[in-house]
Amino acid sequence: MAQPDDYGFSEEAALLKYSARKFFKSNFPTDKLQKMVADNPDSARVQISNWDKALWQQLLELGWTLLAVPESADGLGLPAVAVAGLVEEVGRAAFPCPLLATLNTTYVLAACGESANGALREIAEGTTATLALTNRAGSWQPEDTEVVASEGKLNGTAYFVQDAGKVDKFLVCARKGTGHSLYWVATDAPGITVHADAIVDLTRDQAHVDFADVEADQVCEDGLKALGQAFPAICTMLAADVIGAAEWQLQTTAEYARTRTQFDRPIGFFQAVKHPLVDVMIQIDEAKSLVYNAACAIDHEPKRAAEYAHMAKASASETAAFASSRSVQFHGGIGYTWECYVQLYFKRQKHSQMLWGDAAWHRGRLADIVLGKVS
Amino acid sequence: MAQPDDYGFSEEAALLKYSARKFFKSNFPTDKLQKMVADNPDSARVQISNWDKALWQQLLELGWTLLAVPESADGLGLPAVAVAGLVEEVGRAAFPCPLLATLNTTYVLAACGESANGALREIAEGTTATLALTNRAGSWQPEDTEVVASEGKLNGTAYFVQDAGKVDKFLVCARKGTGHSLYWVATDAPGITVHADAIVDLTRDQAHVDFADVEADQVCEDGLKALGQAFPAICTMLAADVIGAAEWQLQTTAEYARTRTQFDRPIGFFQAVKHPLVDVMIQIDEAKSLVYNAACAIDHEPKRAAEYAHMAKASASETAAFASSRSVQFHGGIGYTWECYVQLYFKRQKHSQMLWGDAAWHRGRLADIVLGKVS
Amino acid sequence: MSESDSKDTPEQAEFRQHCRDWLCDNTPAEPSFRLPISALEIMTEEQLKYLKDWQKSAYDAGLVGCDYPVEYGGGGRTNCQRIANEEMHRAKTPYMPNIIGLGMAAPTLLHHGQEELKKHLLPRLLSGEDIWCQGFSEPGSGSDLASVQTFAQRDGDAWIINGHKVWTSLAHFAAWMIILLRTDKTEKHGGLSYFVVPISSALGQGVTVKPLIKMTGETGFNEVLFEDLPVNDGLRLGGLGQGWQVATTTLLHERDAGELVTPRSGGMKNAASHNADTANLIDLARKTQYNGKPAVQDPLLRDRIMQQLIRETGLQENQRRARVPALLEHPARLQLQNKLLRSEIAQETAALALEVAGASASLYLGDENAPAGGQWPLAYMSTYGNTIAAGTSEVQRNILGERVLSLAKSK
Amino acid sequence: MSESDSKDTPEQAEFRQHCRDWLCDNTPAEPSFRLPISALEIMTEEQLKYLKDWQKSAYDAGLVGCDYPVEYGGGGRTNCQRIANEEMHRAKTPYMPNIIGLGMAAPTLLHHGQEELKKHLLPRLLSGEDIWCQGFSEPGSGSDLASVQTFAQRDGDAWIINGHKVWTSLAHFAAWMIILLRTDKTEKHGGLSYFVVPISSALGQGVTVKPLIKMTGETGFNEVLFEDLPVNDGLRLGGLGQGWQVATTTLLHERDAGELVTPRSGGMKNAASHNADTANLIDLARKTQYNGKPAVQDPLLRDRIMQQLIRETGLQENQRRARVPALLEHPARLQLQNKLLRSEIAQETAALALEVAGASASLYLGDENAPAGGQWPLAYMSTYGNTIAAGTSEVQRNILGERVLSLAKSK
Repeated sequence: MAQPDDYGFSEEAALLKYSARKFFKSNFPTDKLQKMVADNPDSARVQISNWDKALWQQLLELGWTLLAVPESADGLGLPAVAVAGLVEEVGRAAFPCPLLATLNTTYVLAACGESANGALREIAEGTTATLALTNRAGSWQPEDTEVVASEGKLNGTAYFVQDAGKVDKFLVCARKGTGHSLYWVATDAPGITVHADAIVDLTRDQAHVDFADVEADQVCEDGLKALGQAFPAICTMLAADVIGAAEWQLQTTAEYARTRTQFDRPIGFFQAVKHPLVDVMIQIDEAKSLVYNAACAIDHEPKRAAEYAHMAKASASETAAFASSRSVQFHGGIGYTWECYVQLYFKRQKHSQMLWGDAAWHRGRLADIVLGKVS
Repeated sequence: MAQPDDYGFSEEAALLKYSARKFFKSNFPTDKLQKMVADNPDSARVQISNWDKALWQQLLELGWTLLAVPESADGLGLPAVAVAGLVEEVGRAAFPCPLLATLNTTYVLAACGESANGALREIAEGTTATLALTNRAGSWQPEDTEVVASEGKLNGTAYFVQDAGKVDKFLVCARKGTGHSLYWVATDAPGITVHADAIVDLTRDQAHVDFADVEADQVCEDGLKALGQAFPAICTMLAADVIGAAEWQLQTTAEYARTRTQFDRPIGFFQAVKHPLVDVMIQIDEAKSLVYNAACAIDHEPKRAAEYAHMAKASASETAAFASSRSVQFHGGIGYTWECYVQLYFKRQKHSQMLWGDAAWHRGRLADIVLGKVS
Repeated sequence: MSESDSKDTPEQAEFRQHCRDWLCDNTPAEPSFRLPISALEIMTEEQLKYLKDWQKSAYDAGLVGCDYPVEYGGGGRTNCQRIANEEMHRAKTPYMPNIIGLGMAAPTLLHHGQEELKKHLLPRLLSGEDIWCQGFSEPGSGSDLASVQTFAQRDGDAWIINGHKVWTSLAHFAAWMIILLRTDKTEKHGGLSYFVVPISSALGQGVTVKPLIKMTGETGFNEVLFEDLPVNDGLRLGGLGQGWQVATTTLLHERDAGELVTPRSGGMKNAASHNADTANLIDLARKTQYNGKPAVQDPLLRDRIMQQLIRETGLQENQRRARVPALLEHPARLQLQNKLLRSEIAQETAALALEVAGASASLYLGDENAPAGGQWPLAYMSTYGNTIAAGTSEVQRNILGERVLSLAKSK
Repeated sequence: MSESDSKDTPEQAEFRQHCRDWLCDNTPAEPSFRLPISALEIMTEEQLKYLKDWQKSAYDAGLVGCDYPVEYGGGGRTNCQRIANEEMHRAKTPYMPNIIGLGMAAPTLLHHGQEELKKHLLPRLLSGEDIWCQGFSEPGSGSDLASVQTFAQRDGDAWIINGHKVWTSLAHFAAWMIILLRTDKTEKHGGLSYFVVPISSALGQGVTVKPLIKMTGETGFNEVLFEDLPVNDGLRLGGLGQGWQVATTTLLHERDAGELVTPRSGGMKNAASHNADTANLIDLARKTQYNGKPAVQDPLLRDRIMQQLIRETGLQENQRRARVPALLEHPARLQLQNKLLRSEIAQETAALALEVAGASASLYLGDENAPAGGQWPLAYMSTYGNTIAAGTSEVQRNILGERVLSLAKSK
């Protein structure tokens, strides 16, 4: 099936995207974020990042977490391009919330078949969730999970669990016999211990989670198949978050370059500032075009979704690194301070850069598809 | 053995270097080079590049080709740092001549032991020579040679033979039984056919050479060992040529940036020109420091010579590419023309960039030394 | 990458079918002689004739000037040129020789020309009977285009032109030139006017064309000297002193952003006989041995080839996204990147191809062992034409920083 | 990389042996508490005391101020500080807390100070009893340092200072500050004068120090406010209106090019508890799994680690080559690159370390699973201090382009 030229990005999708932007602009300006998450610069602080649950409740009521849930499970079944448009705005606001984690979980559940319909319905009703499947070494291949299921119980530890401190449920990938299955379990179920990681990113939280004889519902027998099918969406949505955040970095730095004066000129006069900022813009645009192409492939050309999602996340990872670097450098001394908001996005972006695979990792997977694997 | 802090770069070495620079400045200005090698832009022209044999004869008489010949074979046995200093000046002048080819051959012969003393003495007497050992695929591993020796006769083809049209002798690496040996043979010996390649570089020539039952003198039994021992010098001398040429590119482009005016300013005012030119300078300086470090290691710390030579050539290859690219770009329309001298250096440098291994290839070998090979 | 025909309008769908049918029967056979890498390097009459014949037949079939009004020799269609170009690309047709006419002169004429001029000039331009060239740059006016000095002195109803244009591609074959002239020495931008002037008919009578040679060894561009050439005022486009504004239309088209203003008149953009693109690069990497195995298996080269594929796909997708306003942060932001990115990506791809080729990258046109016939070193050098001409990459970044990010002007 | 002791002079050789012997017995044990990444982030009295004790003992042993005259508390030697630094580096000693005093204030005092001031201030500076800080930058004067506004109003034999300095590392512990002041509002560069002013003794009496927090979460730099602080004219270095020339000495030292002017007074440059260098990077790559195998076996990471090793070795070799005039194209060309390259190479090395660490790069100080205790993300962020402070990388490139390549000034 060919892709529609306009990505299938409908008026409804545009409305969703721009109302989200407006919502954050009114309700969550960056100074609010700074006050919320950067109140204590001591690295020995308590590590669960603060977040605005009341605001999140409003978004839940607006139905954000059920956008991606299939209609068959009482969701809205919106196309991936529409969801990506929304996620871009969440990234632009660097809004701390479990939306991305819940969307990732939703895409995996939706790839599980009927057995996961119950879990999907919970999400449609407002339950939030995150994936627990990464090993201690940070492998993005879920078959490397260190959690084991036997006799219906989970044991082991999942690492790098995103926004674990904000969600209601874990979707756990566990080794079972010679295969891997997926389990659905409440974050406060008996036998679960959530250890918050001390992370750099102030706008998200992360944990490693111990499972000790935890009873959990199996929602999918062939977990790797479902995860593989959902992986393009996971990468694409994170990439959408990155380009939104990068656009904030670009615009904020350009604004500073328009107003900060040195040598009797706004510093944007100097090509040493102007041209790298243009290159940031170019990098963002590349990533953004690739994000919507990948999202559209998820909707219309699933055979090429993996290929395009690798392109999108590779490009977004480069964008995250480059936009962050230049945002601090061009803010000069002030950019190096805790009080300057660019640090918030810098840290979020460095987190996103590596999350679910960095640029080189995705290019390696892409090469296997385009050029064939090397035996 | 530790390296001397000053690289062992003696006053004698400095004298040699600066007299060479002066010699080229007086006798071989760039307009002379242009007239000599760029008289015919048609790519269907005869492919042996023109060169000034009379001038070369003067340099032979000055003893340039016997500088690297060991004293035991009637040469001067100068340290590699002194030779590198001279080669840098040859590169700066982009002087078409078989010096580098002869030096490479000299270093290999000097690593052969007594059996090669006769050949070395020929070089000390003014014979020029080049290495013939590369296969059709351009492998820099001499064990891949396509020339075979059996019953004292050579058969096969050597590719990418440098300055084959200017030299008297070939030093051929040929497979013999299960090993590889080196053979010394006149370029016009019976059975040899030299096919000039149509190459981009106007300042050098290159050929593939057919050997059909060619009788040749074996000068070394274990050819790979000698080639391996000489390889750091081969790479380092080519890197020295590159940094000399790159310095010409830098200074010529900086001069243009000081004088060419646009928007009522010399274009060097604009940081889009100024900063990349500074980056070219930085890249040259890195390569140059690494060249003298590698040359000094050849003289004083042979165990680390390979490691440092890989660094030097990797850095020089990057320098060749970057300095060339910026020299054309910043000369603008005029830089894109045949009449502008930057094209001569651009083409020589692109040739040098790949010759004896490009940057990635050398970094791969370096990694094997520093990090250990990957099994 | 993506098919783009699922959203054709009925008119587009019907037209696409027409193109396919016609191209199936009429795509010309490869010539017996070598074609240059692009129309800008046409050197011989033989090459020119072959390419002019192709343009004429495509024009007659309605594949050129599709979206131009019928009264100017166009097809009178809407948004169909893109369809024709896509189908010609798919059919691997040759490029069109009148690249400057189609790409720059026609949209400028359409936008700014007087009715009579348009009727007179456009049909012969579209059919390729008249080759056009562009007289903007001068020895002292490259990046700083508004500083042109070639002067038009008023003389009754006419102007007398004296001066020196340079880097003038196709001037040696051109019937007409679009030209930026100084009509007032007291003002910089405001002292410029824009004309169309006959070239071939004035050779030796006020116009001299001298070929220049490119670093590749090819010819194709020229110096053009004007000595007391009289030009009628009726050949002026736009008002007196309005030359800079008219030139802006030309430049937008030259820099792949013309659709912001007027439709393109036809012909594929930047068509070349050997594209410095990843498809060709991958082909090279499959055929080349590197470190004793196929280059396409080398992990570092794989990574760098993917970098180029990603950049190239990103640029294609930019062009697609530019048509979806809801996904744009600024109306001109993507179009103004096109020329910069196209030229720089091709330059990097060609540079990488030389590394893939390794020692063989030394081999040039005419060498029997040269990979792809030596086209890669040629392509690599040619890319500098593109990062320099039509506004250097440095100028493009200024424009983007100033027009899109509203940063202070750098000059 | 290279041993550099084979060419020691007899004096150097003997001194080197002295250093080795002394360090063998006197290199202090690691403290029980965490030391910050460099002297610029000293936060607690406990850290300060440990480091001051170390500097004092090294000073007493003759390893600080080696090349400074005996009458100013120095060792009276020639070209021996480098030997001491090399041996301290080899012995893995801590860094010295009075980094700004040793690195910038001392050479400036030595070059420009009056005899009496030098005798009074240098011994306590070298021993670390007096900590020094630098008052150059202001909120409105960063890259454009010559625009400083902090004003000194003449008042008989004294000056009354009012203004606002910023990014002042170590001000919270400093006894003295070197400061650039405006003594004339009518001229830009020519209106500046250079003073040394007492800080700790004037706290609350015209001087206020307010801590700033870095993006890393650390403190260490400050704002310093001056309100009617009287300063005696005898504390001026250099002539009235000659402040810019005096500051040039300080800046050359701050930018690792000071040896062009005056000897360094001691202490290792840029010493840090966790260096963003390839030795540490390789260590990380050996310990980290990447794609299911040790990162050190990944071909792409190997290539990039080698890129950093090559750049780092090149910079070291630049410093060596700078001492061999016959191999220089320009006398200051290498030294003026030092600060730029050191900071940018470290930034790239740290950025690469984060990619090597992958998912674990998210883990910060205090996380039990963080590679190298979370020092890599800290080091990466810290490198921006270095590409921004002491002249941004952009300013450094201007200086190189203008002073070495003689290109037109960009401002």
